[in-house]
Amino acid sequence: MDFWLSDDERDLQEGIRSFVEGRFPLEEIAEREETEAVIDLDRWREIAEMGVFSLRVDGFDNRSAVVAFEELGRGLVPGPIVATHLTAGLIDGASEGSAVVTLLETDATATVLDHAGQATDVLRFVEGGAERLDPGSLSLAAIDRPLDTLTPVWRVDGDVESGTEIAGDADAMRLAGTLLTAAQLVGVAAGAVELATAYAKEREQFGRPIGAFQAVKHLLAEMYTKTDVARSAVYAAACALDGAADDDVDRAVSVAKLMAGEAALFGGKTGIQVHGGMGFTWEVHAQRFWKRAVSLDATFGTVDHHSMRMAEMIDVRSGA
Amino acid sequence: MDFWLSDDERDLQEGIRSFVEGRFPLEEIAEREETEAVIDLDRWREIAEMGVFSLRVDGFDNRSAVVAFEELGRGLVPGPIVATHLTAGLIDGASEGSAVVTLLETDATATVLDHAGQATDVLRFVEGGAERLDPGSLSLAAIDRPLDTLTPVWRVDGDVESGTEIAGDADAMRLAGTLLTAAQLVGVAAGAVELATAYAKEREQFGRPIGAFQAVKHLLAEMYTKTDVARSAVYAAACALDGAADDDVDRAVSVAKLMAGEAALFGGKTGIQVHGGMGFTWEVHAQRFWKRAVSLDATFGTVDHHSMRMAEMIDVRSGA
Amino acid sequence: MDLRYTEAEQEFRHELRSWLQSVLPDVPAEPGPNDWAARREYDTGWQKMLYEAGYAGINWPREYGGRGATPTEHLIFLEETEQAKAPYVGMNFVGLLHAGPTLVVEASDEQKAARLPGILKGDDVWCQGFSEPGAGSDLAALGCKAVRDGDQYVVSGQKIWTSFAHVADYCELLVRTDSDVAKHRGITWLILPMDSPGIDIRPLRTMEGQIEFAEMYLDEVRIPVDNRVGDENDGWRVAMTTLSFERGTAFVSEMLQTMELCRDLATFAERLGRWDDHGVRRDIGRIAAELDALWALTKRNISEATRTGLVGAGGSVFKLAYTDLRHRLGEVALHLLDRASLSQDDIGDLATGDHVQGRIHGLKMSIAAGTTQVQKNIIAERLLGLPKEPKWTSG
Amino acid sequence: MDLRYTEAEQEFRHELRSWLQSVLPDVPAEPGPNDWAARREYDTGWQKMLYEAGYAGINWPREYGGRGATPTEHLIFLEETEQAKAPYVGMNFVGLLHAGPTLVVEASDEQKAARLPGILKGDDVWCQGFSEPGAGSDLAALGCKAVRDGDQYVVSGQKIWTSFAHVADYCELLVRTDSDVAKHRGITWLILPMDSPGIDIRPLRTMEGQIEFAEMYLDEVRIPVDNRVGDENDGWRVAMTTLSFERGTAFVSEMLQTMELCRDLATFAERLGRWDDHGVRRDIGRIAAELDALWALTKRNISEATRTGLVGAGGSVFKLAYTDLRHRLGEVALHLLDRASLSQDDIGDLATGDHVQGRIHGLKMSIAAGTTQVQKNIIAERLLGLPKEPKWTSG
Repeated sequence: MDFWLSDDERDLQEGIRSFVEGRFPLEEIAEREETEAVIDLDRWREIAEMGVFSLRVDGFDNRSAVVAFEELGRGLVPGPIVATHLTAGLIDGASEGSAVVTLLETDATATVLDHAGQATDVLRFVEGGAERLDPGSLSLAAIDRPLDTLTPVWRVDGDVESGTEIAGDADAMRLAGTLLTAAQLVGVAAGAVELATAYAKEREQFGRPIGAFQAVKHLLAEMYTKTDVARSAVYAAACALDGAADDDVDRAVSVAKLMAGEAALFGGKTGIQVHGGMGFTWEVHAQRFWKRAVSLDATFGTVDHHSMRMAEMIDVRSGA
Repeated sequence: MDFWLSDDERDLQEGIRSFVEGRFPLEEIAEREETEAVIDLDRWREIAEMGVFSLRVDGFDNRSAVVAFEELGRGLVPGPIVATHLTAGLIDGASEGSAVVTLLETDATATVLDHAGQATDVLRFVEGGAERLDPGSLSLAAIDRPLDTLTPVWRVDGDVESGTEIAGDADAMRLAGTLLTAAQLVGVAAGAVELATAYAKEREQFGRPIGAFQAVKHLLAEMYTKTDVARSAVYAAACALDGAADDDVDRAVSVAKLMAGEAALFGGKTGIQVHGGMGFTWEVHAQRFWKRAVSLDATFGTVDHHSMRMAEMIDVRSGA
Repeated sequence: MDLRYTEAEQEFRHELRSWLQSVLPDVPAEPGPNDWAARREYDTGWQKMLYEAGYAGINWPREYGGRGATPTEHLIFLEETEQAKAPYVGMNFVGLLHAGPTLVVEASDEQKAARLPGILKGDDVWCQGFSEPGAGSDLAALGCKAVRDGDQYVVSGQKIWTSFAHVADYCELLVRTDSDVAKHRGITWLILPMDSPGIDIRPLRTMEGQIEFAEMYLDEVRIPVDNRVGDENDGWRVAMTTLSFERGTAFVSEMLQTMELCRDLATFAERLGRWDDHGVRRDIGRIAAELDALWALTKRNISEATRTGLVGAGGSVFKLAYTDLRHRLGEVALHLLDRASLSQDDIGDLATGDHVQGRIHGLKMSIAAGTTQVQKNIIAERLLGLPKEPKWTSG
Repeated sequence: MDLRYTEAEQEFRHELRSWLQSVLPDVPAEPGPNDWAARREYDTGWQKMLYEAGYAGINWPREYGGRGATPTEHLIFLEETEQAKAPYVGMNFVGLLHAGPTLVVEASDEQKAARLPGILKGDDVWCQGFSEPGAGSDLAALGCKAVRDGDQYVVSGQKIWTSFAHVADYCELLVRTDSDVAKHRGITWLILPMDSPGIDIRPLRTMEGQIEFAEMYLDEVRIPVDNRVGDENDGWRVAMTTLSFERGTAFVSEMLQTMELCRDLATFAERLGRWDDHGVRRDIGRIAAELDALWALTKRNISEATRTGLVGAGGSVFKLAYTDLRHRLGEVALHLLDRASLSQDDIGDLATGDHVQGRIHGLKMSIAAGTTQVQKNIIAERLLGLPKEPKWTSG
């Protein structure tokens, strides 16, 4: 057993991290909020050139993928990266970044589709498989005020007609999608801790950095802890999916998504709190981490959804 | 509206408080843990002489009663005070303190009866009424290790036969019993805060009183806050029961019990935490507050039970 | 203890209720959140109506034109206006509840005569210039500098969180007049006319994307010494006197809205088929219970204020518990909303947007008007007598 | 990253499993909790069996008689012994996992030769004399005083939390040898033979009513200078070296038991007819998930230790998360138990007592071995680089 990043995994992590920091500075991402198109299509192609969309098609395993997606989450890189990645090699242009593939999910409340405005293709999981829909075939109503301006959303009205069946193992796609979304969430949580920690070291009140106050220190320690526990779960689930662990795959993936969602939601809100008044201003990025956490938590199943799934997987011993 | 203690209520509070402090010092209460009989029957009669059992029979209202029972809870006075009080005037000797009346409750797990060893009478609520049982009529199995040594318990096996019907309004008794248990719980919460606060001021670590550390201060502030909110709910429910408020009585009483249970459970556990290692020793009283909180929370309905009741009372508007 | 209203209180309620029923049909439709001129018109129009009916400055002393109502009557006023869906205090907030009360206690007779009627009549809108980018929780660290030049102060510096600054007539301004003494000691309280030259106001967007606050930059703004309230360097004490005006009613409207939001959420759960989920029931039932308890606490704080004139740290107890509850309510809501939580607008025919915005509101509540951390310090130090923070001596 | 065990690790597991199957039938029944002589017999008996089979001091270097196992093999050892329901380390804990490792690194050759074999063979039981009533979280404030008198130290003072003191042979004792220097600088580490005159041991009851710890009073106890490990006044560093021996396995047995307790609770809920309650399901499901995640974190910490030799502050991360989880598990359990929560013994035919005792255990876990508050400080300061506590300068 060696549950530590290999040198290759470490290299990949550093490569993606410097790509994200160089090409997706938070200031630039935030500027796109004011535009119709939060995805910069040139940059989208650069993501493809980095091999992110085709990563697993190119032979990398899920462990490499979670390491990469964590970095994308950490940098709040916008766009339906997971759905596009899942369909690489299955939908034209997904690997190359000429397609923007978004995921259609329906729950008890409604069908809310993100990134519909820039999507070229829509992925939907159906009973026993997955299919590709044309965005033009959907009855879309734009939402003026999305929660996360970097995750613009549309309401889908009426019945959705069947699309074209996508080859490939839909269950495996769904598991990988859940896992990679969890990896993004761990990145969001980690980004929130880093931002709040830097602020706590620099911001002074009552003659000292606020990070010298135990109350602030302890909030940051809790954020860090939840993030690191969730990261462990995500890495473990990646091992399970790669066959590099004996654990049950379904269970490991639910654990990962649940823990990562919780860590990101907690980290997002606590990061705002640590920033004090500045935390709820538009100009400070703290709120963007929380908003992304909410958006990604509601993708591939919320914390509550996966808690129920976990319970179903507990081996309740018949009464002896 | 004047939701503040009247002079009479204040006098009663002070009277009971000095009685409890004078006659039930915590050290002496703790010594009785080592004996078979946690209730000192002489002191039990003194409680009667103070008028606690006959308080409402003597014409005092529920507001006076909650003020008194809060003080009894604060001092961890042992024994089934509420059940004895409820049956004053209905069961012989209850008013005078020559009877010890305990309450029989059954839940999904089992029937666990406290104070059976010293009880002279058992009160049970049944469909549409209340009845008196003879302790001798029950099949009792002693429990060696109760959670709260000052609340010794017995398991009741087999079916319980019917007892003698008790006159009086069983619903009103049950409501009053729930309210007065809530009042005791507020007292338990308040006692836990006081003990932990005193310790935090006196105990030094790292060259300062531990109460100077923000982490400790904030724990105590949370304890105090939950206690004060719960106290407000208990007083409001007493007003409702006395007809001195427009609020729904059932709802107000559930709110009181729920909030008081939560405050005492939180205060009990947090008080232990504030005491550090000493908190889980037998000799320090911190743990006794938590144990009493657990015992009283499981009497007249737990926090969970009353949360469900509250939900049932929410006016869920029919879908418009 | 008695939670029943006296006959006089009931009469006050009935009179107010009838008046509200009679006038509310004449109140125009509420303008959109970003149309500031229209909002000023709307808010001050409502204030004029209140003034004419004798409800303006409900908690102000009669001698200054207020109604001199008791804290309980103030509570009734807030309950009834909320229930009738009357307009909120809106941008009259600072004048009526903060600057005005300070003037009542601390200003000279001339200042009172000049400024108080405008507030009551809805002629003048006030804003607050207290916080600064470097002085938030630690307000006394403020650095906006005022230098005396004859019968004027020349003020330069930056203020933040100045709501309604671009439509306000006056600003209650805290400035530093002495940097050589302990920070609380060198502060002065000034009335700043907002048409003074040298003021630059920049809108400050909040996380909802709304412009609710502003930053105010002052560049050698000249303020007559006559506009000083209280003595030079005594402004900290002057600013703190407003606290003695707070009678426990600060969060009443907000609480009533939260109760409504909680009932809405139960209804919402029911319509989603989630009301049979016992976990959802317990979560919502428990929040509903806590709201009832906080309502009781509010009445206790108001009764305390009636008796003693002050709420004391009971306000911090309320704020702490209420804030925590708003966080939990928001989290329960967002979990129920699932994908609808991605939108601040309603999705479908249910008011999902209210719950998403409510969640954001909760995030702000634990920061605005004294962070959760500050409230806990107040409770620990003032109510429990725990030692104050040690002074900072570097590492 | 690879969670699969190597062939060598699997082989180790199989060998161990066969050995456990072969010997466990010979292990006598576990004595009651308060029969200390019998418990010593039981614990040391098991240690002797381990020693003879080559499993004693599993993580100790081979040159000192240990097995020199990797952290992963140590993990496997703990998993297998737990799964086979083999005895725990019991009162060999201090010798095997604390005092022994310290001696390995810091003691003289003579001291090692004299003391290490007794620990491995189960001949000697050790206890720990570190904490004092006035020195808990702030251990370095300890005041138990040692005065040099020729070739002896004369020690007087009081120690607390000294588990197994009344049946131990030796005690790893921290004493103050210099009161005039910064508190960490004047501490010395001594081997105290427990049969020395002047030792008074008083049992310390815990909140369960059990006697698990003791207080130890030392009255002019004479300890040869030869029993000193490390230099005089260098004892703080010596005591801290044990941390470098911790390879992330400290809570493995405990975690496995908690997983069992969580499954038990689900079963319990099912038998009570409460498993259809979605709230209960989510609560338990979430705790089960967090246990899986903590199990993964444990493996990460162990892998880090394998690579670097140290766990670092990752141990604090684990402790904090695990403690919080134990609190929540305990609270879910007690709510389900309802009236059965009034008893530490089982009520009826379900093991309700385990859950009540488990709840109490959670209360201790957030205090013992570094309180939650101390862990958060460690994480904030060491992992996030936040400033240390300011020094205390009175009010």
